[in-house]
Amino acid sequence: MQFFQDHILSVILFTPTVGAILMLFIRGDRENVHRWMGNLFGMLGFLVSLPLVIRLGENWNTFNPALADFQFVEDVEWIPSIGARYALGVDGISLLLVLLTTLLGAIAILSSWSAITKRVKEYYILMLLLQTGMLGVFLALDFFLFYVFWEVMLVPMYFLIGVWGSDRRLYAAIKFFLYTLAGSVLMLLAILGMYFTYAQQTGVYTFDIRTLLEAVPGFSPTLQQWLFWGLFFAFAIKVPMFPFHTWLPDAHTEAPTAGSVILAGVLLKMGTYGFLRFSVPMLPDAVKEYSQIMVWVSIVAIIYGALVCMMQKDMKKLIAYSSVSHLGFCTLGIFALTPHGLSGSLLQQINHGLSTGALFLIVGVLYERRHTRMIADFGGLSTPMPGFAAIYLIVSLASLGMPLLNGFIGEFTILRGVFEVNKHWAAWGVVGIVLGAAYLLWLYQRVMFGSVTREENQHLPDLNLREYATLVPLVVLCFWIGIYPKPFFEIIDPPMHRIVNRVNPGYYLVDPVKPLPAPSTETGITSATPGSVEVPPQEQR
Amino acid sequence: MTTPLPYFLDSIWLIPLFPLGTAALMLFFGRRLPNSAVSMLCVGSVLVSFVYSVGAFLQLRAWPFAALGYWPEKVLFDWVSLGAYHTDTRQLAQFTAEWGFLLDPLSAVMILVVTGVGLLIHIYSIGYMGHEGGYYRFFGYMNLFMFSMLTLVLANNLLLMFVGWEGVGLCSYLLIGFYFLRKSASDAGKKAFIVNRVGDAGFLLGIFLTAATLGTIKFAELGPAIQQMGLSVGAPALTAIGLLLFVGATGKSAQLPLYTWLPDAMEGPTPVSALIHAATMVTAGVYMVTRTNAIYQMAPEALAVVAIVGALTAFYAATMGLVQNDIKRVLAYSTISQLGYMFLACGVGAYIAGIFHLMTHAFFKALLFLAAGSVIHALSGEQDMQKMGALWNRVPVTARTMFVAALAIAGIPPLAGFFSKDEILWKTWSSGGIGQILWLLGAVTALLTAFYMFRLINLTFFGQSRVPKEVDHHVHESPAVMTAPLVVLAVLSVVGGWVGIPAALGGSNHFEHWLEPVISQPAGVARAVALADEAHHDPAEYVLMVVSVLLALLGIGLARYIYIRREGLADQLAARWCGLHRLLFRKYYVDELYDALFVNRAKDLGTTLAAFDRHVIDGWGVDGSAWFTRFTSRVSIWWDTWIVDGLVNLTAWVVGVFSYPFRWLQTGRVQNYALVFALGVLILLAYYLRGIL
Amino acid sequence: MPTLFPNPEELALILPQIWLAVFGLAILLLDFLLGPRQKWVNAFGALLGVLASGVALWRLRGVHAVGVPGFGGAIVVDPFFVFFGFLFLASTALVILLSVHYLEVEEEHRGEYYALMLFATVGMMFLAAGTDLVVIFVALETMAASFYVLTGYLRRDKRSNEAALKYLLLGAFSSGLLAYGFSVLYGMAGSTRLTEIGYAFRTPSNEIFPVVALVAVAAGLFFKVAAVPFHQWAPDVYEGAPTPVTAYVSVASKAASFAVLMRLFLVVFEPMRANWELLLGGIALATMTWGNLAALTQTNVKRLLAYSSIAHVGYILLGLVAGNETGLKGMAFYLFAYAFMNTGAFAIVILLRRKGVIGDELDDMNGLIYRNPTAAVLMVIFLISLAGIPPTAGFLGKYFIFLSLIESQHYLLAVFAVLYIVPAVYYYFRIVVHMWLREATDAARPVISPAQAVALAVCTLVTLGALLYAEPFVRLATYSLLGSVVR
Amino acid sequence: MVEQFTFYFFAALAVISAVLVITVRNAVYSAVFLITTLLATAGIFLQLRAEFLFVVQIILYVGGIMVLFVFVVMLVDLDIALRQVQFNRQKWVALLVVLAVAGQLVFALALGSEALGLPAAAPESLEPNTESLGLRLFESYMLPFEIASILLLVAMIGAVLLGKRQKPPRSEP
Amino acid sequence: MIPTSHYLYLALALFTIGVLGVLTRRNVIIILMSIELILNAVNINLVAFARHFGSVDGQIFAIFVVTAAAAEAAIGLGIIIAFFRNRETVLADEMDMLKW
Repeated sequence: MQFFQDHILSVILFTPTVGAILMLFIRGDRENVHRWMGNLFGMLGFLVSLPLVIRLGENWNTFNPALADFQFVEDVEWIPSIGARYALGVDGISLLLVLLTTLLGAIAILSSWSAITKRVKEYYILMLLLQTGMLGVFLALDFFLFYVFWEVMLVPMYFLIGVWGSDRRLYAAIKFFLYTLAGSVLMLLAILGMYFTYAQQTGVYTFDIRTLLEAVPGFSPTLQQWLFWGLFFAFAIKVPMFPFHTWLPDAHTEAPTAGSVILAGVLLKMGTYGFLRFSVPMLPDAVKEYSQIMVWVSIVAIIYGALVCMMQKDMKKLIAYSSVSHLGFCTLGIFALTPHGLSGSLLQQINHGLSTGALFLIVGVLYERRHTRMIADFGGLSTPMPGFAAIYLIVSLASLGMPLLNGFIGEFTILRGVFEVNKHWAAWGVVGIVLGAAYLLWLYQRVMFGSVTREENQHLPDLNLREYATLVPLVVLCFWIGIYPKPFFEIIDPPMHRIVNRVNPGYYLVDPVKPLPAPSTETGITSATPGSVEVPPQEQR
Repeated sequence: MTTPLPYFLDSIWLIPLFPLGTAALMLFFGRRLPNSAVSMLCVGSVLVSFVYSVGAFLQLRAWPFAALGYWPEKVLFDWVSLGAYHTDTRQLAQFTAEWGFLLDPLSAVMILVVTGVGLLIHIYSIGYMGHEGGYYRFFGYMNLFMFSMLTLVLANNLLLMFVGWEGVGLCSYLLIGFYFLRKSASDAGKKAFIVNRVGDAGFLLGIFLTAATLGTIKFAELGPAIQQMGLSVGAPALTAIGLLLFVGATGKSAQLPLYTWLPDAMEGPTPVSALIHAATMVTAGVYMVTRTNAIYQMAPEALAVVAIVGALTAFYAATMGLVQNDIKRVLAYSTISQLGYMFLACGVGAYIAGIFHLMTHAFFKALLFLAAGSVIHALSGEQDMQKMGALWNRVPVTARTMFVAALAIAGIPPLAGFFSKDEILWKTWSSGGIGQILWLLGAVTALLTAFYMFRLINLTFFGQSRVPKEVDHHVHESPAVMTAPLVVLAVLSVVGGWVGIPAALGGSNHFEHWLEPVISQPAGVARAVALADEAHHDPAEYVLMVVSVLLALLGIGLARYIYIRREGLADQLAARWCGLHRLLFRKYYVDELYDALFVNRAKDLGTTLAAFDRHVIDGWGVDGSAWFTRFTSRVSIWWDTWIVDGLVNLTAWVVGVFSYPFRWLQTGRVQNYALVFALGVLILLAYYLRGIL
Repeated sequence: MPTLFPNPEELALILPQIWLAVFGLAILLLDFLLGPRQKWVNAFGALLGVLASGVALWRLRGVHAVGVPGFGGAIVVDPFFVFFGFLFLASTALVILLSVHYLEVEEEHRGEYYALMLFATVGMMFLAAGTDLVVIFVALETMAASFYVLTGYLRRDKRSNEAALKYLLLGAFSSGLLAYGFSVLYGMAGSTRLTEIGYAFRTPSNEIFPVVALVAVAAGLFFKVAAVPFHQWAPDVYEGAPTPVTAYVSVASKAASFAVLMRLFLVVFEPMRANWELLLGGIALATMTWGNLAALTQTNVKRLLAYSSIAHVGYILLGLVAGNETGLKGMAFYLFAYAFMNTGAFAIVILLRRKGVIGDELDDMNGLIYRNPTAAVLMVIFLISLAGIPPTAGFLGKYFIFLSLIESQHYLLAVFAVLYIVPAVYYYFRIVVHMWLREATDAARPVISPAQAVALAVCTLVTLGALLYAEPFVRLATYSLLGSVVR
Repeated sequence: MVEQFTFYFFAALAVISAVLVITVRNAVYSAVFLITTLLATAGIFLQLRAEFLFVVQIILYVGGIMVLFVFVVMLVDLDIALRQVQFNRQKWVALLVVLAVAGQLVFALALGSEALGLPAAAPESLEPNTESLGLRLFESYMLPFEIASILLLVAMIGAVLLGKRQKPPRSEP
Repeated sequence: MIPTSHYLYLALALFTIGVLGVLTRRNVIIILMSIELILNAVNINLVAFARHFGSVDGQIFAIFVVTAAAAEAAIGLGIIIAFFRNRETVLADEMDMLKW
């Protein structure tokens, strides 16, 4: 138990790898064994990540949002001669993303049960390795380690798209790979630049993110700008921000369902995670200087993505472009550089993971039944598939930002933050919301409403238990975040406030006319207990 | 600071929850329930809500507001609590939106109307929807709607109101598209939702601006915050908030220019039209403007816009109502028109009159729709008035109750509509400024209203029967479960106005006194209300009353003359002014205009951008020389075949372009290599000798 | 009074080479005694020789930083030499393991092959140790001559003939140029010892002879490492040579040439750094460009790997351009990593060789994942490493190079260098595509022989281990720099 | 004077025969002219007081290597070779490039030799040098000497291995 | 007394001719001869410098160059014979199986 407490992050990180290695030794033709093993370890990966937030016993320490530091830190030497360490840790920024990754990983694996019929063994092994890669990116506290995971992850994803994708999979896979690689190699240069400059200043060679987070803002402005652009390309391509998004529709469209879920749910978050973790806090001056450009690029992405969505004939492509639009909100929030913008952006990343992940699962459900993703091939599915219709509707609404569902909270918070900086930006963002409603509902309508136009669709089976099992958790989470997002904000807010303090040091000190109430840490009913009224200030009559 | 709340006031949060519970039940398990259980559960839950509303209302009457200075509020928990931010005045504020429910006289009136009318419509639906497929789904949506509407009404802050706001929009979308097998129905649903989203965008920005300006979005704190921030009357920020919120209201309440979705929304089942598109949801805008009157009172320009838009909409929609043949569409335009009245009232500062009209309108318009539904039901789904007529005795209860409703809406005393409409017209007249012009518009609208309502009555119930043969022998009165609500509503249409009989007619205007505490009256803006009070015995009030009654009678008479006495005159008139007729009939071509302006342009833009993506970004930015390719026709043929075949991917081609020159140098001839070698030496030497020379 | 015969201490310095030579001769004799089925004993003997040499070399590991000069300064035994010596021995051993089965398939299994490999290793080791122009020249010729013969070893194979002839003609041509450069060096210093020449360079009597010498010598060495524009032999030779020889040429010969290149540039030409830094940068850039771009459309795996190896040369040269400690460490580490990952990649190509199938076309790779999953997976690891993607040794090698460029402020070169990873991934993954994503066109299932398994295991372990457990490997690279080559 | 005459005679002979080596059509003539060049070079070696090298040049080069050449020239089909075009298609470009390089080198030598500055050592200091050469060879250059033995061994193996008539293959590779 | 530079020019001339031979002659054997010319030129250089410095090192170097030349010639001719047996040609530009 104590071991688990001390090394929980390593356990989380390597549980999937252990599964993958075990599966290596099982013969490839025993497909069901692999399916069970894959699901077992996917689920296990999720379960071992839960103790981060759920107490296991008397002496168990869960994540404490009140602490400013990284938690559950593991830090041992790895390559001492270059100063690289095996350092893991989570804070409010990464915790939710880690949980999202483990959850979506498990769900994605579960969703592949019947969809994957060829090369089952390799599939599950790669899924599990991918899982480790993604978790490593979020957990690493050492730049070297971070970069290793950042790139490691590309390889399994390449194979997932390339082997199990649809018609143009080769093109999509290599495009994905090369595109993201091009960005990340530039990031490598930026990382090396930081590493070297820090060593020049202090004589200490280290990749430690915590150290560099403190040191890099002290570098010369010119260098900071170069570092910003170096990091920018890696993250912007991953997000993807506007001019770098063209890999995304191809990759999402061609990937197998689980691959799309992971791509949309987790991989894209790495870009925004990078901005939040590195670009903004490390290079506050450069970020401030370029925030205008970034904001406009984000706005273009929001609107552009939404407009392009309208014209898509392929469901997956539509959803892929919707990701461009939604991630535009995330970057918009980040580069507004206000607490709300940042918090909302992080929450919206989680939201997007849940709702777009679910949308891809939904397309996967249809694809598995009909082997087509063309919108025109469907229509009127509400009749044969009522359960599916209900879930799909909820997920669509979550994605388009319906209140009570998660998307609304995220978009609202982002726009609130953006509004504070510039009202026009927020107005453009709102335009994106309107368009979002248009394309998602139109899609829903074309697929689900009307009479069944095709004979094949007449008797499509409704969701089975396994498919419910993949979708319902996501739907529940959508509602949870939509109705009671406070626990999430409690985790997200403190690190975001620290970021704002770095970028905009005077932010919380300006004219404190209204004293801020102490942030409440308890959950549940706070400001009013049942049976009491809160007294508003005396109203002037 | 806290006083224990009496039971019903403490339980107001349950009022929306009852319908939500049954809605969830219906949507997830309804398919397995028999229809009777569905009816019991759904109607029952609304009944419980209604009972709780009445209980809360009664206990609210006993609420010692004067002593306490605040209204009962029930906060469940923090919902969106985002921490600090800067307001426009660079002060730090805490953004908090709670799951909090506020019951004050205004919301008390609203929940009574919503649950009351809703209950009646639910009962009616048992009969009306009894034979439709998806019965459970219908009731699930209806109860979801009830939940949303009640949340909207009871919310204690703008954001939670927005939840209800979006929720009703969604339910509206779902219910309009209920007959989802019909493409027109699902199109209409989508249109409603998207047009509403446009409005919602304004609402959302309004919320942001409120928070940014005032540092709070709680209704109860708006007024004090304005004071505290030292904002004066007509402050630009407040005007902006007012306008933005009003954009939201125009969407939801189908005002110019966002009204186009409402007539199309008639694709939904008739009870839906009654509940959502007449009695409750569409009035949300009026409610919201009244709810935030603390802001509007300080923003006279915004208020003026509200008034003007309201008056124009009232008139404009009435003109379109004149020529429609679909019975429900006439009612839809009528609704828009009446909503215009309500906004007109709000716009001149007579919020209470607006809410009053909202209430009475809920009664008689719900009745009109339900009765229309009953007629349609009787005629096996026929909605075209050209194919009705002479039904007066064949559907007696329906016809008589509808007649009452028509009188009410036309403003014939002492029916409900008379009092509320008259109140509005009088307040408009007396508000000064452009008030009298607006009054004129309102008065003409009253004439038109009376005319088209009785056109409807006449075409439907009187004159020659134009009912087709095969339908004719099926005509029957609706069952009691449908007619009973009609009767109840008819009674309400008659007596509903009596709670607000103005002092001028010897009444005590209970309604106004009840609502007065929620209307904020800052010193400078109290003009309209003060004026109204001063003019207590203004003889003009009586003159106007008479004028409006006369106009109503004129309208009724004209309708009778044209459609009963001189059959065929209508067509002659239509032929005489065919341009005007067509313009009206085609609803001023606004739908076409919007399609051309926005919808198609957005689609075009989408196509263009997609093409841009394909060709320019992929082809130019990423894949380098593809740009060149596009301009050389010969190669572009290749290009197309490659794309079409999907065999050769572009990247490979481009890298090939770079790759082949290097490959061609690799001739395989050893002496070529040696020559390149020598060339290398030559270059190396040249590089150095250049430096030495 | 100098003695005509070396004392035992001096002999100990060249004991590794002596063992190799002795075993080489022994194999030549032994070969006569062996029947056609027993030829593997030759390989075993060669391995023993490598082992013996390795042991002898191991005992030299303690040499201090400036090294122990031997034979009147003709050679020096320093950590630099020890490092490269081990590298040569390791790659020789790997290639021997890979050769056994291959030669049996080719029906050319003879002792000369292994003897030549050992002699080539002797040449390479003297090359790394040499501090005298004559030693360097003769050692280079020994190595080269062995490779000419090995390349043409398959006498009946037209491609092998052609490759050998091309290699020889161009190699001799470049040797001529190199010798010309050496003669000018001698003419400058009046001595053949590198240290003396180094002095002459520090106090040049004129500025033109150094330039001529530099150009001639550099061109000769660039030819050996296959840098643009002196690289064109490489693809043809790599394609035509027997695959184990290709692996050997691409790994060992390259490492040896780099060893001498580093020694010459850092000991002799260092004073002229300002003169050649930019030039070397340009050549490195051109090399990366040409190698990467030409590799993009290759259809023959060996040829593709040949072009890719040219690209790798560009990367390694960049370390020399940076010239700082990181850069040199990077070169050493890169060469080390390259030896294992590249040998691994060629090992997979060797696996595919069987009767009637040469197995070096991309299409021969089709569906390898079905036919031999282990091979396909390992190939992916090697290719990833070659491309420089973690978690592999290749990444760490590139890491050092990039870091050194940043440290020495060659930012533009750094950007180009990192971006060239992208096309590299593209062409390496073409192989992956054929292995993983194409349906098998060939039903045969390649079998991994025990010897190949050992070689593959070693390659894999080092390729992965050099990043995952990098510390000892980085130390090794650091150790190599203790030698006299570093300022 | 004699010395200068000797030098220029041998130099001219060497250059002219060298040009003939690469221009004559018949490979046998080429070989003969190469021998002439090598002999002329030997003469220059003698003139440079490198007696041992003079001997090596004649015995090893002319006597050994050139015999090999002639032998091979005879072995490959002579008649066909004679009728073929002797120069490849890049000859003019090659000529241009080579002349350019040569020009650069001449330029470099012209600049460099002036700066070389050292007066030529007296010829007597080198005489007789075979003994000193031998001592030096086994004193300082013993190691390359040993390596050269391996080189020659490799060459021997190689020549035997490659030149040997091959067995007919047992099966198609 | 002949200046050292004259020997260098002579060597350069032979070197140039040798390179030209390598670059232009089609017959592989003649190419190999041209390479011998190049190495011969190097030897002249070395011996000239040896006299220049009054040391025998250059001459010793020259001996090794001759050795290397001999080795290359032997191997080269061996390869040519093997090549000729397979391909029935000794022309350099017909040697283009391996390209691109």
